[in-house]
Amino acid sequence: MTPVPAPQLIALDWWALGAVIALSAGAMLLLLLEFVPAKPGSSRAAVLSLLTLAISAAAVFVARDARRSIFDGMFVHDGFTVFFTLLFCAIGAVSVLLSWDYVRRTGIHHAEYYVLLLCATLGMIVMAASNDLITIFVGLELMSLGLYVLVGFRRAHLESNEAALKYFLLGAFASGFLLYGIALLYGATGTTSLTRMAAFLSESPLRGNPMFVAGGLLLLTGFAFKVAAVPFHMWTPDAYDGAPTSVTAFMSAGAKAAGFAALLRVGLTALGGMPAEWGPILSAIAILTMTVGNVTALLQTNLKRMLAYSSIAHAGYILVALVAGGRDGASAALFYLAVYSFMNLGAFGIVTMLGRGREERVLVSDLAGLGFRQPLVGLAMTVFMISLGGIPPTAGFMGKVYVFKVALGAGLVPLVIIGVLNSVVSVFYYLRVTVALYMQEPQGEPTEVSWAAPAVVALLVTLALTLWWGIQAHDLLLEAQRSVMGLL
Amino acid sequence: MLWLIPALPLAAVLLNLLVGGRLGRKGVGWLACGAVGLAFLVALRAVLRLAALPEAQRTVTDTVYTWMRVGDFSADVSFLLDPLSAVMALVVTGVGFLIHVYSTGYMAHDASYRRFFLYLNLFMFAMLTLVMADNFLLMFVGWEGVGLCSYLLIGFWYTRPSAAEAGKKAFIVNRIGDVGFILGMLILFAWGGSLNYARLFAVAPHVFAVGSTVITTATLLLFLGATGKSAQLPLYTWLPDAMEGPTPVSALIHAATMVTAGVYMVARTHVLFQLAPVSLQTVAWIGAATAVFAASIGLAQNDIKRVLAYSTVSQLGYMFMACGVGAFTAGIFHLMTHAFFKALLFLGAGSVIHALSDEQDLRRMGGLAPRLPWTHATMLVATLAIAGIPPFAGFFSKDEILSSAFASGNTAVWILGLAGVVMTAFYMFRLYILAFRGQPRLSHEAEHHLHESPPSMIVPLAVLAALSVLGGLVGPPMQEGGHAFARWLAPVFAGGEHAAAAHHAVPMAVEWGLIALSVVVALAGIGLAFRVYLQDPGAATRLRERLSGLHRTLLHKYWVDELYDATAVRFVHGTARSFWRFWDTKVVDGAVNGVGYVFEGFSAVLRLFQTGFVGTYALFFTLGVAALFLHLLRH
Amino acid sequence: MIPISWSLALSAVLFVIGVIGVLVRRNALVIFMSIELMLNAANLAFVAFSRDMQSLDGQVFVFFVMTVAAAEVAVGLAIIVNMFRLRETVFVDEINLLKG
Amino acid sequence: MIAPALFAVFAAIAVVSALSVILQRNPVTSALFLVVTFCSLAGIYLVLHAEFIGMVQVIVYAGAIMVLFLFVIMYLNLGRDIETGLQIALRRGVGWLMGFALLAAGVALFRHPWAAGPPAPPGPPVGNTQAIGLLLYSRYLFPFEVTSMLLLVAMVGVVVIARGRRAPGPAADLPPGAATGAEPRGDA
Repeated sequence: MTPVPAPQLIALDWWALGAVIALSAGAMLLLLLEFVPAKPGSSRAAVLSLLTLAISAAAVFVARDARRSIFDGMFVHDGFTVFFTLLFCAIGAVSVLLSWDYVRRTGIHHAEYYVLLLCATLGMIVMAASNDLITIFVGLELMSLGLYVLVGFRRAHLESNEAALKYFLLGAFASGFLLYGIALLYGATGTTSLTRMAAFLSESPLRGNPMFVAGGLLLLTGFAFKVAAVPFHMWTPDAYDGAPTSVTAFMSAGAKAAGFAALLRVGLTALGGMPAEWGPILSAIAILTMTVGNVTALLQTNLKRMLAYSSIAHAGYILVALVAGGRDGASAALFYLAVYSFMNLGAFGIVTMLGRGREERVLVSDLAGLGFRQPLVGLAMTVFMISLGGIPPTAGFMGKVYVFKVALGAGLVPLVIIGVLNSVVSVFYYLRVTVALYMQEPQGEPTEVSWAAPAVVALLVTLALTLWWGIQAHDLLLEAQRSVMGLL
Repeated sequence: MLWLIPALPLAAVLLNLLVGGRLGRKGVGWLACGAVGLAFLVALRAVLRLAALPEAQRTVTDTVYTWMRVGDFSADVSFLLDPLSAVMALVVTGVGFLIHVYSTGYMAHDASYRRFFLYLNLFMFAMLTLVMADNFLLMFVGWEGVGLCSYLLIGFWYTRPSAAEAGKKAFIVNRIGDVGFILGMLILFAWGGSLNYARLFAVAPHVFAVGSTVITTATLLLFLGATGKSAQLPLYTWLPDAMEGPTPVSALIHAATMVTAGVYMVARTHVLFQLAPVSLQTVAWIGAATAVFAASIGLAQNDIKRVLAYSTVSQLGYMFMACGVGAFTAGIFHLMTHAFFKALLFLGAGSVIHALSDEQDLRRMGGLAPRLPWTHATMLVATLAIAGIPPFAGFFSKDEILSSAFASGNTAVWILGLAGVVMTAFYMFRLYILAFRGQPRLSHEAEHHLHESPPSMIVPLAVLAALSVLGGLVGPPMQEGGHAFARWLAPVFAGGEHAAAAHHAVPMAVEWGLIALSVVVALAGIGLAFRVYLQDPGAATRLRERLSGLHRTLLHKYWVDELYDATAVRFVHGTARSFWRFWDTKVVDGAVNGVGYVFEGFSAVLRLFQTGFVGTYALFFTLGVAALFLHLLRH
Repeated sequence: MIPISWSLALSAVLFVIGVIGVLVRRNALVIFMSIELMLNAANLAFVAFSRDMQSLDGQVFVFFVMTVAAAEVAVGLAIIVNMFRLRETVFVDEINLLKG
Repeated sequence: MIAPALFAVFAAIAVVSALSVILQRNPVTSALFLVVTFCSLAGIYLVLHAEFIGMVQVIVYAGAIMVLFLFVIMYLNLGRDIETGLQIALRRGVGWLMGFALLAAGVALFRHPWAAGPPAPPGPPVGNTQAIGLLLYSRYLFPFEVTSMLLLVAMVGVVVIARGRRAPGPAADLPPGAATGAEPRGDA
């Protein structure tokens, strides 16, 4: 029995763990505060959530240059962690702002909503910040459980419940595969720690060892489910469609980023870049994901479903970066994820604002003529659509340029060509939204917009970032590269 | 200070967005025109400074900032002023300014006045970015930007279903072209390692062997992009439909500037095209074919703007023809003169339409000359210019293209070009006669409201008319060492202009012969038009009946009449119509729609998989896992 | 000493039985039970490896999996109960409002 | 010699009862067979010298989780599943086929030579509860703490989703019937 030393934390570690501590504490505080009745319609929970997320981000930001491996690598604090923690906090904050009014008007204004949102964010951070498969698994489950409940939060609502059931059953099913994959990897390498796995592999590369390869593949399957890659994507449209729209916004950005974060960390740290066997597999998945996502989106009339398929397609573009592999590929993926998160949050954010009171308007045709009646909504939606379609001068364009550039550098010309064709196809359905906004007259009752200050703030922030990163992408790119370089 | 040129219209856009509501109509108009006018002045100053530099150093770049830098790859927002982009910048800002001024009058009564100038300024920004970019990526930004603005402006009167439909068509066709552009760009980057013009062109001769598959593919793909933007076969159909937009838009975007972007791109990348003879041949043939084809369709159109639209397609064909035979200077020269006279034609047509309370059908015009004296005079100048009558601007540039084609040995291309000249002269004078001469065929209401346009519209017409007369004088033929315009562009096309060398290989006498021939051909077209449309068109039929029993010497005349009845009237009209009806509306539209249907079909099939049942989803998940394992087993 | 291949084989068989259960059953509760079966198969593999390598990490992992499974079961059953309340059914092939 | 025999017996029981779980029409029977599977797995854990896990398996899985399952089945008062009809037969066929395909792929894959992890250090088998406890509170402290949040989420989640039919306070959600009508669906 080798004695294991008790973990020793230095002061810096507390800063590094700040996000985790703050989010846990914030979630519990929110629950405890339920004992103190608030005024009806109080924004206490939302404000506290924002505060918690701000503190989390600040703590990690303070320690952004530190490189620490805490609890024997169960929690690592490196550039990668900092990047994703800040991203998740931002996603969480924007989601809180979008939820602020939405949860009230749809009748799900409970403190638990924010508790779950904070916990899911915590799960994402844990997924991105760990060098051990155990912690990654626990983080993933923490995120997933939170999301299952959030998706089904409108519990008297048939669609919401149906979405939760589908997401839950398939999510648990996928977890089974993921877990079996981890078991096989553990069997092949004797450890669940990514760094030790890397050390073991450098001594005895397990090329062709069925246990190792199969384990890796099953692991990939599990993460592919979370990022909604074809053919593990089928839950996505239904879950996104049925969930409360603010939750859809949150999960479409956060869960995908978290899935990719874990995949990247496992790939880069443990497997020393993506293993060679994965190349063709990832390529095939990337091609399928882009194509199926974009083509299926073409005929969608429901905005949420359309954006769901679009989010599948975007996972495909990010997979192209992963196929390219190496640090360049990883930094392209990080860059794209950040860009994607905000433009997608913005697009879903607008959907949260459509309709008054309990009424929700989610059809593309509901946008008819809205561009003139509500110029801000029209302008913002147009920018998000242009960006999602990868048209300059928006962030989405820069994301695609960088991903394709990296892929070309890795000699993946066919993959890039398919990617380009796909992004051209995608413009057609993004454009339909713009056409509806500016070139159609509403049939029947025109859509009202529920204006609320927090949602407008969220909209402006996402809009500004989408434009800013389209014009000045360099800083974010440097940040993404630095994050990948500092991988512990 | 180069960045100021595109930045000025952009600033106007932002100001319009922010405070446009408080400025009122007049303020918005002043803002829009002022920004573009100022941009013109800045561009002029920059070009004068450029001209002061020694010839070899006439390249100024202005890097605003770095967009992204990854290792050896860098994308800069960086502007380039060399003789080529100088010409483009001056044309775009100059003609753009005039059209802005004209629009203040033309759109005066439109409810969406502010939105119109917003789009128009945004277009100027994008177009200037396109022509002044110093790398492909930034050019692509402008390329997409002008496409977006074009789309917005075609659908400007979106309540008309035809306008929305036309916008959609333009968009789809342009996206097909864009695929080519993007893929071409990717290939250039993958092999050439850079998207910066200077760097790429410097390494190109070392990286790409002459005639190699890579460079041929890349240039053909780029050319596909150009055919989309510049409305060449087979991607031209969107342009005639684009006439749904307001007329100043047709003048600015769909005649003078945006549609020439493809020509500019080919000229800009001439270094690459010259490495790919097959691509150059393709460019020449597509250009020549489009020139004739579109002209023939133009013969039978009755909508004044559609005639001009097909004429634009045809003239763009000439520019590509020039590039294809290696005479890039001639192509850019024609681009410039065309910008003057075609903008003038559209603005004149707009003035007519404006005067007739939105009547666009040539059959309901006629006899307008005395009623609209200014419009008539300027239109006549433009018509003479496009027909290629000396000393109007179009003559010089078109003649240079034709003699370059002849000199390059592409006789077939040259003959096609000549055929285009006669048709151009014919249909343009048909338009002129039907609109301005003969008996008025106006509706009562149009007659009642008939008025000459306000000065804000007439002044730009007059300026453009002056340019259409004088613009060609910068490039008279047969100058020792090339004419002034060629000398100006020489630093850009230096070493590449093999046609220029060939040009002088043609003896002086042949040169004169060619000039005479093209003028005679143009005059023949004009004469035919007067004959058919002004002197009673029924004459042909009656003459034939009367002559049937006459002297054998008259048979020859009969034969001529019959010929012209069969060819010029029935045959040409018939062919043009069937071309338009069948090819245009069935084949090309069908193909465009077909692509859409195929994808929608796929989409419908894929949606079937999304059954909504958890069982199905789990099954596909498992199938995915099984497929992955099968893949493993194969290794 | 049990050969590792025995345990692995058993674990694989149990895992596949679980997968089949998910694919063939229409009762959400039974599907869920099948998923539990898959998790247990993975647990068995962990324990077997742990035994084989004389390392406790695998067993600790199983401990975590059990905790996670317990949490998952609670949430999953809540969702299923809620579904039954809303629609009076637990059959997954009777719920497809969301599709296409 | 006794260990392999025990393993074989437990394995046989586990496989048979697992098959019964997915073959039985009555969910209660399925659940009970699942308990049997879990218990035989616990036996196998004991054979593999994982005493702690074996005990936890019985207490947590067989004891807590399955009781929850049974409770829900009883609460919902479910009868036998009706599993007839072409569609269900088809699905069953495809499902079994997929399962066997997966198994066959696994078998084929593992016929290659393979090594399970680093060679075991010599010594007595490890696996006592004390050692696991030490590990949990040292090396695995962080995931252990995160798990506590996981349990918190589960508790909150269950309360949110399954609390009484009566919706709380002014923020009442719509009744089920009205909810479907109120929301226009594009893909109808």
